[in-house]
Amino acid sequence: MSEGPDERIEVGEGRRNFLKIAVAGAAALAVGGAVGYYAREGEVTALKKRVEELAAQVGVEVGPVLEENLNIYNWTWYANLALVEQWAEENNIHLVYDFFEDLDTAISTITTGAAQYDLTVISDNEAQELWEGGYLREIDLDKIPNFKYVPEEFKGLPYDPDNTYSIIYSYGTTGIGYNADFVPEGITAWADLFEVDNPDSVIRRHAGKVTMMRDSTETLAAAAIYLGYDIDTTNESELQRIADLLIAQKPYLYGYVQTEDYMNELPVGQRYYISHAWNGDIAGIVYASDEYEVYIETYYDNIKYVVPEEGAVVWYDNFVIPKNAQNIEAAHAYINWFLDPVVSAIHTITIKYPYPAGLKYVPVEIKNDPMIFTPSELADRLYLGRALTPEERAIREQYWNMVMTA
Amino acid sequence: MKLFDKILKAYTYTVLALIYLPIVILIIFSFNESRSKVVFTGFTLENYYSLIGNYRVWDSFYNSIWTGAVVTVVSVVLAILMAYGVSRYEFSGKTLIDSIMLIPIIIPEIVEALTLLVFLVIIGIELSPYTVIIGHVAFDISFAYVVVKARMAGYDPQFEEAARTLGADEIRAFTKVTLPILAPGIAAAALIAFLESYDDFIKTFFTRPPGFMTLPVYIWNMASRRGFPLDLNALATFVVAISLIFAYIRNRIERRVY
Amino acid sequence: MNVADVIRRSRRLKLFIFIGIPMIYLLIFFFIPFLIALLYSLGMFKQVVYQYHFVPEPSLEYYVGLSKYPGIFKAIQRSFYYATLTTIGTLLISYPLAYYIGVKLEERYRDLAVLVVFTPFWINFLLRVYAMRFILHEAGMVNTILRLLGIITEPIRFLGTDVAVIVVMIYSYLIFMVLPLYGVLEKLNVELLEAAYTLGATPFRAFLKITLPLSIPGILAGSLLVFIPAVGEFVIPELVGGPNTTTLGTIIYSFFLRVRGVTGWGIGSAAGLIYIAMILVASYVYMRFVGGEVRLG
Amino acid sequence: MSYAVELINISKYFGDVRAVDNVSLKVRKNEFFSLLGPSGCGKTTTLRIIAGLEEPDKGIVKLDGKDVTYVPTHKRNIGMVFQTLALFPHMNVYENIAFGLRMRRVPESEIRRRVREMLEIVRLTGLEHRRIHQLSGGQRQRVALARALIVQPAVLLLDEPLGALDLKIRQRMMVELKRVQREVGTTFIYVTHDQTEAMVMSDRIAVMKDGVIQQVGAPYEIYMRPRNRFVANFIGEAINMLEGTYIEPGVVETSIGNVRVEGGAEYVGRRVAVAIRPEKILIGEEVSGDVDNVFSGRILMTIFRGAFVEYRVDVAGFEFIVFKPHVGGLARIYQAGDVVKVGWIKEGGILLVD
Repeated sequence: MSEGPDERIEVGEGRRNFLKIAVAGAAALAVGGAVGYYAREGEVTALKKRVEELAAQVGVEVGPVLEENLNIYNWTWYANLALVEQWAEENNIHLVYDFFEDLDTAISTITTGAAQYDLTVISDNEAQELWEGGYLREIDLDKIPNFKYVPEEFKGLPYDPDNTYSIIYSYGTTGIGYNADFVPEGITAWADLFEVDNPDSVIRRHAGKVTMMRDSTETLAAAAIYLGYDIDTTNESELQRIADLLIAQKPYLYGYVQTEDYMNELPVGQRYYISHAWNGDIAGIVYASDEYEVYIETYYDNIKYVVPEEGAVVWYDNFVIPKNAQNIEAAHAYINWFLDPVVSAIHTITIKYPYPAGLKYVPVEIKNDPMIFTPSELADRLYLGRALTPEERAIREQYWNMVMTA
Repeated sequence: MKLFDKILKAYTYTVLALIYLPIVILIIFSFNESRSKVVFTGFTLENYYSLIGNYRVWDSFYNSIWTGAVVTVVSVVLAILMAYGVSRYEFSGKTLIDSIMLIPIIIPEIVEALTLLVFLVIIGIELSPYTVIIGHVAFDISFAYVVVKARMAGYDPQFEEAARTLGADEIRAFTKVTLPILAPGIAAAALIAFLESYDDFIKTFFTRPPGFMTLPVYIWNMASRRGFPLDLNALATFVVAISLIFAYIRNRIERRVY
Repeated sequence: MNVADVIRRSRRLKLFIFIGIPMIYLLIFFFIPFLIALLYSLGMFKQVVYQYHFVPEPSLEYYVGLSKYPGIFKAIQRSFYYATLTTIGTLLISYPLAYYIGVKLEERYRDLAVLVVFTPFWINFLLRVYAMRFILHEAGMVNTILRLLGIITEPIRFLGTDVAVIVVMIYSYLIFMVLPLYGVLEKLNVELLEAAYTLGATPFRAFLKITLPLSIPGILAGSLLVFIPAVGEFVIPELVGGPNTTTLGTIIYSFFLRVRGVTGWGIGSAAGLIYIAMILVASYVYMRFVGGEVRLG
Repeated sequence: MSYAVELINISKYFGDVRAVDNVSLKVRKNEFFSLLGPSGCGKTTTLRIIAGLEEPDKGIVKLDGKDVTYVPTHKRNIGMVFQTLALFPHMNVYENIAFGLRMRRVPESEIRRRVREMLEIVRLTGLEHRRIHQLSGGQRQRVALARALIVQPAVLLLDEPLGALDLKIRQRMMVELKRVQREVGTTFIYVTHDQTEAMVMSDRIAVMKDGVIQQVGAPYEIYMRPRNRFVANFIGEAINMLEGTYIEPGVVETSIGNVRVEGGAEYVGRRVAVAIRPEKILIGEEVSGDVDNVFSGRILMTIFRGAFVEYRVDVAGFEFIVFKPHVGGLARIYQAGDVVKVGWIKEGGILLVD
């Protein structure tokens, strides 16, 4: 497997040098040095200086007086924390930036009402369930002038048509990642993973080297797309067909694994090398991205990601403000800051997840990587989940449970 | 007999070696240059520099230690009271209490964590590090109880009576005689209670206030999507080293009373 | 009589201090929340945003709902299977270890030995499990050594199998068996053994008739501390197991966090309560069984 | 004069079991007093009541004339040596002995001095740093004794402390205990089921049965003048117990014929027993004309017991046990089958009613 840097990218000295990145055609933003704390200090200062310059160029305005505290609750590996900390410092905000790693636990935290977060990031249908359930506070778009930088296609999405409660954070798809060293013929469709009766199919030829997600929503949806059903079907005969399909597939799987597992295993390929996966995570492998460091370097160009021909689940993560939030102004200010195109761009370069508001300033290598920015021509075969009631989820869990214990 | 003792000794060292094997792996990879956690590519101290600068790790490490210590003290004290009461006094419902004390160990943690959270909301207690402690103590009492009670099973009450005939009141008889004799059991209970708290993720995750991280919460968050950063290996190395040094020093300086 | 005398003389007051205080703590912070779970399982608790309401209309709907999950029985079986093997494994490995440290080792080294055994457990659980994963990996240490020794040519697959689950579970739970056993064996009176030898017992019989029965409280405590949490374990099977690793813990977890809402919490609580009842019964039977052996001995 | 220990109508129940039944007892100062009885007779409970480890359900406990019924153990100024000794395993010899003084907050220098003295008294000097499990049984005994004595208790309670020792050491320890008691002059109350221990050491003995005190007295009194059949049987190695009816003053009718007894005229018409200690019985030529009771018997068995010879003599179906010192040579010893006379003076018989 190759670990060499991609040729498209301008390389500095040494293997882990940080790259000079063209930002808005202006002067290059140089960040780097040795790793570690002192390095990050320098990095933050450099970033701060750049952000100030760029902010002056695009005209970011100073907002209203903010509260002293802000409790943010977000996924791990989902923002450049150096930049976030710098923002807090500049605005004299005591920032609590808290992580979750599993949306289910995060939603339970928010809905029981014990923990008070001012701002969190929740996916599409879950966000809808939350605002319908009365757990979210309306967002005042007047306090977020940078909302105008959000491209139109990310405004008014079906789960919140007027952006009353949510503002796009990032988005992506759930497809198939694989190690091309072991699968030179490539993968194009769900059929490759589900046609277990065809001895020439990918799954038969690579039996035992394939994983599906240990996530009922995603894996049921994958089978549903292959069978041509609604990804959130609650029709029991359809669910039965889905379960049958998954059970038939099961003997040819390595197992149902979690993100961390396939992210570590795909590049090695010893246990398995084809995984039902999220695009951003595959990008995370390829670029070995970090929470602090701004660089573009390809670590594993043999790792590929594909949105299957039949279609795939698309998901949108959103800023939302929980009902019991205390520091409303600060939350709005943070959203506004994040939607600043330059800020969004830096986050994108750091994390390798697309933050739509920054598209304009993202280097072309990233902008053109379909693994990060899902190409718009795929739009008609992407399926967005809908809000489900607990009863509906209970039915789906039944069939998932059937698969898992078969 | 001699041969048997030798076999036993060899066995013990073998088991110890096996227990340490995964730790050795962690330590080796803490010096790995590559981001890969499977293949060792070259020696570096980079992970240690990055660990030094990672204030979130230190914060959560510190939180884990101090909450764990408080949890251990409180739950072991309560467990000793309980085990002592059950072993010393006859009263109706004793066997019932014995079974009841198992429930906090049995209950699936997620049920326990969420219902405690609901309860805290209902009675209006705000989340704080103390709610984490409260939650941990609630199941740690049981863990400690089971261990202390096992040790107490063979404890002869005549020791305590002897102390009383020698002029010790009940409290001093308990602290000067009963406690020291039970000490190995109590130490075992304390270690178990501490470990349960120190390793707890689910309950901590739900009962903590925003931003309050313990080491497991930090590691779970960091590890479960991207695989843990190698500076955590460096932390593991650091912790093992400290622990072994501490054990060694303790053994050297402590003049045991018994 | 002064206050101290009142305390001394009042059995009730003593019982209150010893049993009452811990029980009050558990009552407030464990059993009342536990009651909430009970109410949820009976459909008697509803949440509206951040308000919680008591609904005095019990129903068994969620218990009945559980029966729709055909996999639950298999999950229970699997949970008990893992837990039983883990308990036996930890017991077999720990006993000689604890015996060596608690009985054979010179007294002044015992504390040190216990700390040395404990040290690996200062490492976070997850890191330990990941480290085990590297060892059991197809390219990991075990396979490498076997290959170098020429025992195998193709790597053996451990990860994704029950072998890995049980090995990792035994590793993770080992200390919970070692410590109680040590706590009990340490106070074993060696003279009793010597007395038995003088009475003509072989070392093996002396062990069987004296050491073993006397260490029963430790075996019991250790087994409970390993078996009970092991039945609920679902993280290790998910991290190192294969496609068929759903345990009861997984299912309860998914009810609470995935299905969510009153329904999810209701079914989850019902499953949790049935689970608790099952383990109480299993533990009771086990304790009787082990206790019975004492009487036979 | 006040007594060291005084029990007044003490009763103690464990559930329905009456462990101690209306016991009254007076133990004099500086006395070596034993509570003797079979296991389960309530002697240990009585001792624990004196120690304050049990509370009596009824009655009063006085120590040194003061009512201490409700005074906690640690304020009673007693010492106690337990059956299991209960030496603290987590302390060495020195710490064990010093424990009581520590509890009384005696200055360290004085503790050192007194422990040294005490070690001398119990002859353990040089072992102060030994751990308990490194000591022999006899040494542990001494540590336990020293630990209890060092606080200079008004009364020392000993609960079968010699039970676990083998015979030789036990015999040595008995003498040792008596010596120490003389030396320190403390009141000892000693609980045992072994009459030898009680006989050897005690100034007075209380014999207990079923929670009731049967008799209190000096060893020779209890031996020579047991108050009832139980005491007569329990004390001494053996006794010949002739059951019968008191028919007229001085005469008891028994299965072997009428037996002359001393006194007891008030018992006429009642069932009584005449008990004769084996050594009081004269045999063969010893039986002269002025012996009150003379019977003819046949030797069933001759047992050489070392210091004396034991004969089993059949008299009209009753088997007498007779102990005889062998003053002369072997020729003077009767053999099985010999027909001999046996007899005793009436003062040698003990008239028992209960």
